[in-house]
Amino acid sequence: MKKLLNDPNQAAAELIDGLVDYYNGSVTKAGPGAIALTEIAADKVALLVGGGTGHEPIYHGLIGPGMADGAACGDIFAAPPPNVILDATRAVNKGQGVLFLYGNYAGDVMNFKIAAQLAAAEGIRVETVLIWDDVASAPPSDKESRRGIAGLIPIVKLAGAAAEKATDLEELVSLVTLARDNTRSVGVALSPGSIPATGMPTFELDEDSIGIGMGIHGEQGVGVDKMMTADALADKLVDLILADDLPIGSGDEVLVLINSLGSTTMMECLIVLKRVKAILTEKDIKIYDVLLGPLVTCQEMAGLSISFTKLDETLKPLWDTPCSSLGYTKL
Amino acid sequence: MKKLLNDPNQAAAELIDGLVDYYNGSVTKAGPGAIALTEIAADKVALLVGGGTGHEPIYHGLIGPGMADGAACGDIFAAPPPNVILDATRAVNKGQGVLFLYGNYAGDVMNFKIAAQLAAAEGIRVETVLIWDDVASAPPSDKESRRGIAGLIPIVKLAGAAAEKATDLEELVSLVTLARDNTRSVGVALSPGSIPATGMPTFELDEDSIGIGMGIHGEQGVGVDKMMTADALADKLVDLILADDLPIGSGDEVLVLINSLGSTTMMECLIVLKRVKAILTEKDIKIYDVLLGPLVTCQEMAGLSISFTKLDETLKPLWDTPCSSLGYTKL
Amino acid sequence: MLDRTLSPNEVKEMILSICDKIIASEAKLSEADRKLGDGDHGLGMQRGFTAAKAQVEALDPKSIGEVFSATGMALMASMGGASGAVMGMLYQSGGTALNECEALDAPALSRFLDAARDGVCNLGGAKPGDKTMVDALVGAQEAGQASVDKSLSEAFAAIAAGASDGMEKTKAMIATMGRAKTLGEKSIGHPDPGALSVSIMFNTMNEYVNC
Amino acid sequence: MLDRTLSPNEVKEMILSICDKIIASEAKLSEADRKLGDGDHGLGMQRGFTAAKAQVEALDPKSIGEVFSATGMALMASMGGASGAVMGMLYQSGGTALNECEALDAPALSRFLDAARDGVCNLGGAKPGDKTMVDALVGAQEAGQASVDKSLSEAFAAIAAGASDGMEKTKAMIATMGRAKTLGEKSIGHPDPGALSVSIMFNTMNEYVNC
Ligand SMILES: Nc1ncnc2c1ncn2[C@@H]1O[C@H](COP(=O)(O)OP(=O)(O)O)[C@@H](O)[C@H]1O
Ligand SMILES: Nc1ncnc2c1ncn2[C@@H]1O[C@H](COP(=O)(O)OP(=O)(O)O)[C@@H](O)[C@H]1O
Ligand SMILES: [Mg+2]
Ligand SMILES: [Mg+2]
Ligand SMILES: [Mg+2]
Ligand SMILES: [Mg+2]
Repeated sequence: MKKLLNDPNQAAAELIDGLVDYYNGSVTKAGPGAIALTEIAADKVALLVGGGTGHEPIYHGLIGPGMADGAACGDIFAAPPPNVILDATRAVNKGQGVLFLYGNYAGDVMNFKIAAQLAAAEGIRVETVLIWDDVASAPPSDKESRRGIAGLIPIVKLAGAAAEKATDLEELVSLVTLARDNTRSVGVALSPGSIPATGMPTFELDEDSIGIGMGIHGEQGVGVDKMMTADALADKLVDLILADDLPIGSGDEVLVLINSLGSTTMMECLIVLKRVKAILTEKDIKIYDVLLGPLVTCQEMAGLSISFTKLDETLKPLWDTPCSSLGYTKL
Repeated sequence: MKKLLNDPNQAAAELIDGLVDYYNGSVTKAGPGAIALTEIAADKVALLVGGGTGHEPIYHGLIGPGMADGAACGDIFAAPPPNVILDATRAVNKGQGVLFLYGNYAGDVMNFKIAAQLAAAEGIRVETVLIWDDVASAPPSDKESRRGIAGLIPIVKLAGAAAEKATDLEELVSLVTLARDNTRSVGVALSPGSIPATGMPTFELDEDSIGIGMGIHGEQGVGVDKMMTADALADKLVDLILADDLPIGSGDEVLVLINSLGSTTMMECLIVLKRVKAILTEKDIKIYDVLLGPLVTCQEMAGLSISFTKLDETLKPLWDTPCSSLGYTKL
Repeated sequence: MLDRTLSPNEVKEMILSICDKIIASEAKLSEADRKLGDGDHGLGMQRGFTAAKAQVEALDPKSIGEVFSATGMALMASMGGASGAVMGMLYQSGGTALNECEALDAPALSRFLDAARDGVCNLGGAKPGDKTMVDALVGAQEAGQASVDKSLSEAFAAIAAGASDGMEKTKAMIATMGRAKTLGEKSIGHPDPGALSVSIMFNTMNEYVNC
Repeated sequence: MLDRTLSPNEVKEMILSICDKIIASEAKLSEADRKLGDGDHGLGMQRGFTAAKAQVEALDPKSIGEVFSATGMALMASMGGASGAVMGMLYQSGGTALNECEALDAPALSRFLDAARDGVCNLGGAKPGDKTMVDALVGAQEAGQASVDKSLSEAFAAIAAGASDGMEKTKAMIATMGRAKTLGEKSIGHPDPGALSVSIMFNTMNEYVNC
């Protein structure tokens, strides 16, 4: 496994510096791992995202107008420490409070929880919405223990638009909760990514096996299956989403996201999209917009996930709001 | 090598259908392999791009407002046939003529040349600008035999903006020629991609060797070197570009593109960008904007390329023009 | 055999020996996390205890709590991840309970462990049996409570054994917390990586005291 | 031994035998392109000759040129890539020269090859020695010119040998055209994939006629 690195243990720190260079002035470092928009409107309700690095462009590539105001970055695959989150919270806070929006992983939950306490002690109002879109990780009855995977892309985009228009933190929480509750995902792993510091694969999988419902670090879900065609896989994944508790049916409108976990090509994502479109068309479900590509990655892991966000009259105008960030831009 | 495909020999046809689904109405199929914007202004000078598939998101992911008007797509790694190019030409032509803009490969040149003759026979005015940004593929004295690699991204974006404002085909040709002449790239291969129909790797390279100046299909360039750090590699690649015949020095402004060839992670691209920024800052060269990611790929090939486009007072306003496409969007 | 108390400076030395031991266990801990999680537990612990080492080396401690709290702060600020929060909280909460304490004896050790357990369980909500580091921590904490009347030397031996036991028990458990949760039955047979770390930490304390 | 001419229907049969042969040579041709190019030459040829087979099978040809031209059009429209253009042009230009021809004899075969060479060289600018399919084509074309006074059977044997020779010579050449150009000296030792295809095509013609 050849990787372009300098000191493998400094990969996270170097990539964050490179990310700030990529933002080219629009984003500023507020501390190690803490980055925020250079200019935030004076009375804005702030949106802070964050999580481990190594999954680029999430989360820290999603800062910009109509997207997040800042991000707290941890080491590779590790939630950010509370002090990093606090630095980022201070940088985005404009007195109207800060929404913490991140994926539901034990490490993130605990570190953000400590940071929220520290922020509250400084008089900063903080609310939290957890992203738990992965239907494979727990049954609908136990939603709070589902993990966040690629669905965070549409959710952060909708949250970014909501943060532009929300007049207070409560309104933002309720809009983002709606976006979160209307989003479902499920993924498949074909082959592992590797941990930059050790070069070790993140999990093992036979040459002809695939992991249905695997998480973005290789956490297992529904189970291991035999390799299959793109169409058969699309059928299986769409079934898993549509069988969940969010009713999506005739006449509904959805956003579709086909997310590559890293090395799965745009070609393969497009072939899967073709089938997903055919299935939805057959069920008279309308595709409002499509997102596709390596947006939530696990290094060079192969595999993809499918996410649907059901749009209603509240979410549609949020989706239509222009936004700009390294990971997602909409004219 | 697990790939999500149905019939491997139909990969190109299926991915083009999926691509049209991804465009979700804004782009229409004008024939097998030929796609074009559904709505093109009545008196627009048209911009047509094209080439083999398998390198997504180029070229066919670059259609949209402020970008290309249409694309002619070949099979995987194969230039499109003349009839496909002709279909696409007819679809984009609004009577003001069509600029063919594509990478300088024998197959593309011959097929587009035949298509240009067929179009001329129908009374459609066609001009051509070839993209030849790869400094490793031939000396500056033999520029016409250089190949086109990742530099085509900034060139197509600038061309798209130029096509919005050009009053005739000549003006478009001269603006696009300027963009082409001001762009230089060089790449490095870490490991091969694979040919979808056979699963065979596109080239071979030792576990500790890298190919400096390799093309996007594995065509060799300057030569094989030992694996090195991200910083050492960035130094080497930047030197190769700055040693070329385009003077870039103190006070100049450049676009920087760090392109992943497929499975090279955003993390690695960012670490390389950090070094490139440091080198340019040291030389007092200003970074006007940065592009980064898997924009010109060769399936799951690992490696990256660096491109610089030197901006002058003609090109800057073109760069600043908003644009939207699947592969690149600018607010 | 130590039947006296430990001074703040001895506790500092003891923590430094834990730092070295954990740093040297990186591969083993990451490998354990590769079985159940994302394979980075050793890297996080190495990062944390490298930071803690620097922090603690610079201390001229006046109280026992000061050493533990400084360790916890360093872990908390440098690691991130689930283990950054729980390991940081373990030492921070435990240390706060010994803020005024100038000599570590068996009752103080037990107070440290009680507070550490409360801090970690309040933070992450894990209970014994969930297959987390809490199992090893509770093993130590219960042994500490049972040892309040013993010598400090005996108390350290007991908490080390309790932590090891707790860690061993995680092998047979189905994970119900954290990344391993989705593995279900497949998590059986492997020790929880965080529990392994806790067991290494308390066994290194015991070696410092009893060797 | 054939010392008569070929009818349009016999030329059709001959082309169909080329189609089968090329389709079966996919792996060999792709492998040759993996050495010097992007590894897809066999795939393109397979695609093209599968399309040509369907097209030509449906023909009820009145002239020799009609068969060749239909072949060229099918290749041109279905293949793409460098070989789609040059192979398509070979049959199209050659076929156009025999539009009025109802019986293929040695002089007509030579006219076919002259026109094919001109078409391909005008399109791509390659000269003999550039290590392309032109080397094999020119080998055949020169043998065809030398055989205008021979029987058709002898002429076919000669052009097959000429194509093989031309292909063999490409092994020693340094590529100056197409993808292999940047390989420089490293291109020595491998035959040009397109030349290999041309040699297979003309040898299959010869087998059809002389076996
Ligand atoms: N809620 C929790 N309470 C206590 N410990 C936990 C909890 N969740 C996870 N852990 C511990 O964290 C360990 C994993 O640490 P590490 O691999 O460093 O973090 P991450 O899971 O973020 O990659 C687990 O083995 C477990 O012992
Ligand atoms: N300018 C040219 N003139 C004639 N033949 C050429 C030219 N360029 C390339 N070729 C032929 O095309 C062959 C490669 O075909 P193929 O692999 O199918 O196309 P591509 O290079 O587009 O992948 C080469 O082996 C060579 O014989
Ligand atoms: Mg982790
Ligand atoms: Mg090709
Ligand atoms: Mg872990
Ligand atoms: Mg080829």
